[in-house]
Amino acid sequence: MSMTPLTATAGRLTSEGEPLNYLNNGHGLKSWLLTKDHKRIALLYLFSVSFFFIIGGIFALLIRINLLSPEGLFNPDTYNRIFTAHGIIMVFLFLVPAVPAVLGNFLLPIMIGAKDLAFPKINLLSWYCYVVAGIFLTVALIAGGIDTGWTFYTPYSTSYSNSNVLLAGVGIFIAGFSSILTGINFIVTVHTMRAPGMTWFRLPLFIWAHYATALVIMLGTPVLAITLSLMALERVAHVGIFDPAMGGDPVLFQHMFWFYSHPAVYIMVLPAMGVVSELIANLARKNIFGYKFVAMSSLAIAVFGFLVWGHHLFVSTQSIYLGIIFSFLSYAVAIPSAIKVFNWTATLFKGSISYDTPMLYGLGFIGLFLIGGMTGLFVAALGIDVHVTDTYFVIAHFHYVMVGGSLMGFLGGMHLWWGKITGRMYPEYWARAAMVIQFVGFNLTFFPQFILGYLGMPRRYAAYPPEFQVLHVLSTAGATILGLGMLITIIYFIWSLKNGERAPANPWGASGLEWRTSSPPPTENFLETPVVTWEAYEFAPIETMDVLGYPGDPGKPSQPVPAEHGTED
Amino acid sequence: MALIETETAPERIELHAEHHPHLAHHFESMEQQREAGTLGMWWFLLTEIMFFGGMFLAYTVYRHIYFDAFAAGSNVLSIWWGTFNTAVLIASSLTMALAVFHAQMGNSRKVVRFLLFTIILGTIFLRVKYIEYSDKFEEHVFPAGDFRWPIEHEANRPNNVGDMLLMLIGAEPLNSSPQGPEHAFSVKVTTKYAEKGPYYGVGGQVPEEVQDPGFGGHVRMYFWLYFAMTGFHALHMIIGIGLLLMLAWQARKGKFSREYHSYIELTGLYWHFVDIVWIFLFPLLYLVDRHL
Amino acid sequence: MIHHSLLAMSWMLPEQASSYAPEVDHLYEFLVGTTIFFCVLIFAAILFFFVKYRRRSSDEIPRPIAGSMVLESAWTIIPFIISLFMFAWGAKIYLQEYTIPNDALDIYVVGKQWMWKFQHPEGQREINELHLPVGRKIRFIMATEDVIHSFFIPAFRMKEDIVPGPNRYTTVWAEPTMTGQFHIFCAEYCGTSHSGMIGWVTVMNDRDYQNWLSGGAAEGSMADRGASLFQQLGCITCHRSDAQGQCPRLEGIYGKEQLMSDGQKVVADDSYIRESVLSPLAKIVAGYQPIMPSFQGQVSEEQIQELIAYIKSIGPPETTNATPGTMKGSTKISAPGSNPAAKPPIMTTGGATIVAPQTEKAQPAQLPQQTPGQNQ
Amino acid sequence: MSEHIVPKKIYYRIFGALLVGTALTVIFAFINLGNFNIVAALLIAIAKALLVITFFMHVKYSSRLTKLWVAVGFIWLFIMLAITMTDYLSRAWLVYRP
Repeated sequence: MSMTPLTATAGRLTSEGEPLNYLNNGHGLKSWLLTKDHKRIALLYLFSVSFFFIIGGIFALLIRINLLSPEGLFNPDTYNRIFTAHGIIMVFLFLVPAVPAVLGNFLLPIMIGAKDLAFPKINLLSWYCYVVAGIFLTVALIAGGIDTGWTFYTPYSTSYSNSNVLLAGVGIFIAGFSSILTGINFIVTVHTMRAPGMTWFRLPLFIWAHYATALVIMLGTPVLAITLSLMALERVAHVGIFDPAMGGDPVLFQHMFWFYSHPAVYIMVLPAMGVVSELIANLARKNIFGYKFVAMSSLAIAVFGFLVWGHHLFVSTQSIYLGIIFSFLSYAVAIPSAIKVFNWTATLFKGSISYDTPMLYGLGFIGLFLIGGMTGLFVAALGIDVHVTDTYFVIAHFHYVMVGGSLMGFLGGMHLWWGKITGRMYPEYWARAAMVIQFVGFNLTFFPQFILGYLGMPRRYAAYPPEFQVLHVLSTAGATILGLGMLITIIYFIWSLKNGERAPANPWGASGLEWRTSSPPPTENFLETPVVTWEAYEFAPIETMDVLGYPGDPGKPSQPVPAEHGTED
Repeated sequence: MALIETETAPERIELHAEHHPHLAHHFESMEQQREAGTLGMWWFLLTEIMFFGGMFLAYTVYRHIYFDAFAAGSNVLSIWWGTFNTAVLIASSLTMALAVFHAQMGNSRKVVRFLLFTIILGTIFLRVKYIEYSDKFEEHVFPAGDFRWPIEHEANRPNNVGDMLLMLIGAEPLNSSPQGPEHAFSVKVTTKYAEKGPYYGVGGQVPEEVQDPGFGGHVRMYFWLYFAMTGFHALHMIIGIGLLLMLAWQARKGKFSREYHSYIELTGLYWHFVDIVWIFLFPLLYLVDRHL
Repeated sequence: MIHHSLLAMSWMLPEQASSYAPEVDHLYEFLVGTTIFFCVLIFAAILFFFVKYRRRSSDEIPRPIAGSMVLESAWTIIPFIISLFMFAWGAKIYLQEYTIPNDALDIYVVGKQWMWKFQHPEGQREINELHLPVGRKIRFIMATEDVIHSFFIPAFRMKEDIVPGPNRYTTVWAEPTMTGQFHIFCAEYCGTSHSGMIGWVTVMNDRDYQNWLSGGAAEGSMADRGASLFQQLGCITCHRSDAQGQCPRLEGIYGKEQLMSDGQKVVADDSYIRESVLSPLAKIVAGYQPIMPSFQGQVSEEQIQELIAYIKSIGPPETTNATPGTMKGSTKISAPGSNPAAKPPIMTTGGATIVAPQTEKAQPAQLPQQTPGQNQ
Repeated sequence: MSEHIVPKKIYYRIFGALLVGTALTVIFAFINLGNFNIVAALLIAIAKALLVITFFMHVKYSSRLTKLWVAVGFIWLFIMLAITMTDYLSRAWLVYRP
């Protein structure tokens, strides 16, 4: 079944005489809002996710502005609502969906040689869930905000807060559905829709990472859903499931909440790791060192990630024996991440390293994620965590992982595949400049916070003792630079849509199926079902890779690329 | 479920060659399509396991801490209704399985018949749940309402199959006078546990109003879990019945065939899962510390 | 390298004002050293490759390199061993931080939105101000009146959440090792003025501390106040010292195992007494009726603590008053009990009694009691 | 996973077994086994669930993959219950004894 009948898009031209692709095949709002094409849904996600990223970023800047002065510039209630909004939006509306729902949605089927995800309608529904969730949370914010922090700890959220906890709870509940639906699609698609010859160990590491992510999403998110439902019911009915006044135990809420919310960290960073594998490999024209170890470490992270939630409860009066177990497991989960970092570094050895923006982002990711990961060893150490938990040390740690990790990965991926997605290249010069600015700004923002944290500055403080001011001002300065860098990126991306030069099918001389279809790809990705005869990251001269996306001679079988050197270890 | 159906995107001009009419554009074969559907359904059920799992966790923790309160609450439920409903649900699982069997045989008429049986049994289950719920309201053990412990006035409980059948059609049970054995039983229950603590009524006020929740408060927590777990389960039943109705309709219109009946299989999986949840809920909620 | 990082960091550390603060910092410095080492290692490698192997011609395709089992196992095992070491070290300090010494001076802490309230056994009450003697082990017995708070003194490297609930005291300890003024923070977000829930701990040498104590104990010691409360609330009418009352006699029970009506043994510690005041029916002493009303809402957390101090003080002769030294006495009394749930009496954290196995297990049948103080 | 048709009589047998299981559950509930009441109840429930999964849901005839996922689902549930209960069981060791 290597050959299937051509779809109508094959070789057809639009009225403007351009080859028909997923962007110009069908026009008008309806063709977008009712599309079942994974690529168009990915774009819908791109717009909505970027929108909320900008909102969340504005809230971040407001936080930094407030902390310019020890007394705080806003009144505490406002500040509490600001950092809650920042947390909820960034976690549930940006970090969780960003990489999987945009890049994963767009690339996963193409990379495995499928025409679409297994359940296109469910895919579309997932985007609508996301939108509805976004609306709920936006309403909650406009109607006075939420002041519980994104963790919704009881009994504050159930009995004491006067803010829109219910609205937010419902919103996050629906957002959870959105990611569950995406997760089902990924798992099923990877299992059942790989092109002939695309064996498990020929899958790009991007796919492995997204597969692992989907596992975490599927097994974790429902617990968050039920936890928030119970919290909402508790807030309405006050029957005491989490309320100590009625014999309930607030720590039970923390257990249930973190059972999802710690694995959620891996939902956020695993896909970015997958992206980075692609960045490094393709821009060094080099097969990933120790492919199988990197692939398996993704699964290991997914599994171990579920066994460590209690390290958020070291001082929450949890049994200290359990605390010790959790600390041990937390160190265990650090190892797979270390393996990834070492392998990426080794991949550069004797490579052909391009200095283009995606590679810069890839290296930036390694650097920041390394620091984020190493400081993870600090907070996993019981004795130290007692001192630094709930301080800025933790804030800095997870921003190095989340922003330095997920965001760098997301932006790197956007640059690598921008041409594939939009058919236009971004301006290289500005992109490099923006990357460097962001890198500097980021470190200036968050490195001082490590010091602040160890000095004892607690998180979620609207005002603080004056001796911390210097470091806070530094941090705010960095945030401004970071924001500027982001602004540049957004501007030139939009600019390039019209003015960027047209992207060839394979601008990077990269390997991987997505580079063997035209940019942008036709509606069903390939003119014929590709037959994979090469290993993952097997690089060959571009001429020898024929492209299955052009209107050309569609009957031509994809000729196998000589594979004298496999990448098996 | 209809969402799992995947059809060709409207904005594209179709040119599929000799394909099964129900084969979606992006699949290579019916086989692949069936596989995808089944795997997707199983994964959906996995998320369901974890969803109910959260409530089972809360149940386990508080049953461990407040065992006697949970036992007291459990003893107030009618074991007759519980057992009856379990049997009904198991039977509905059987009819569902048979519906799938006939679908595989391509026997549409029998498919419709067994789907209808399943729907009827499911409806009976919900009817019983409705009766039980209204009893609990009447007895003031609905946790979010005017909760009282121990129960002062108790509702009719069936204590034989005849009673149950009568009550199913809304008639008065024959021998359920307040002096009936069931009443004595219930008195035994409440007195066994009454001295465990003072009762109080909280008309759904905020907990600040409650001084010492005491034993009654913990019984209240049991009933809260009872309503949450059975409520979510009933919700799944309702959704399932909706799906079955849709399938029965489509089957009657002859949509399904020996080659193409995956929705019936998938809905079957879902229905059986809901059955499994109940298989655990029954002993955990109805049978705590029954041996008086 | 580690020593370098030390010098560089000297201004990055808060004062080491408690006995275990230096230990925490040592581990911290070790971790910083390790981090710097690995970061330098990997950054250097990346930069070197980045320059050495830069792309020279647009169409060059380097020769693929298969992985290396040796390297993979090396950078799996070595980091694992290092992290095991970190884990063990961290756990050691953790146990130390939660191992309550027996000869500690009790300070009673109440967190409420948004202030810290302290009581000294000698009777001094403080708000957002805490005076402590240097070189004396301090045990903080903590409760909250509303949401979760977290008692955090950076200079002591000490932090512990205070979780609400009728049946839990959270206990944590520290031994101040230098005099001076240090921050007190609330580290668990607790609402509007979370950032206002801060204060100062003033550590003074013993003489100043004694002067300070003698300064302002107008209303007598906590025990005295507890005694008068014991009268006012009418506890005395049932809990009579001549054992003629309907309720257990409280003399000397503190720290001793009590037999409950369901056969389990419970040590009458602070948490137990507090629970008995707030939800008396949770545990019934063997041979007594569950007739005690709850005092929830009628006594403040401070008053409960005063009552506890009083009950401590009416112990056997050697613990006639609750001055710190005699804590030893009261601890001698209770060797680790035969309570199956009882491990050697070393550590504490909150949430203890809520999980005491089968708290309400079968109790003897009695007539339902109409009890005052319940809202029907 | 090729389609496997289960003979009708198996379905009826399973149905019978499930009813018997239900009856046993109720009977055991009225016998005082102390702490083993819950054990018995759960064991029977698990057996019943296994029957439904294996035959009604055709897992017996499904691919190893399906079997694996079913197992994963229940293992994860067990992880959540077990680890959290560890907390509640071992917190009780920590009561401070003055």
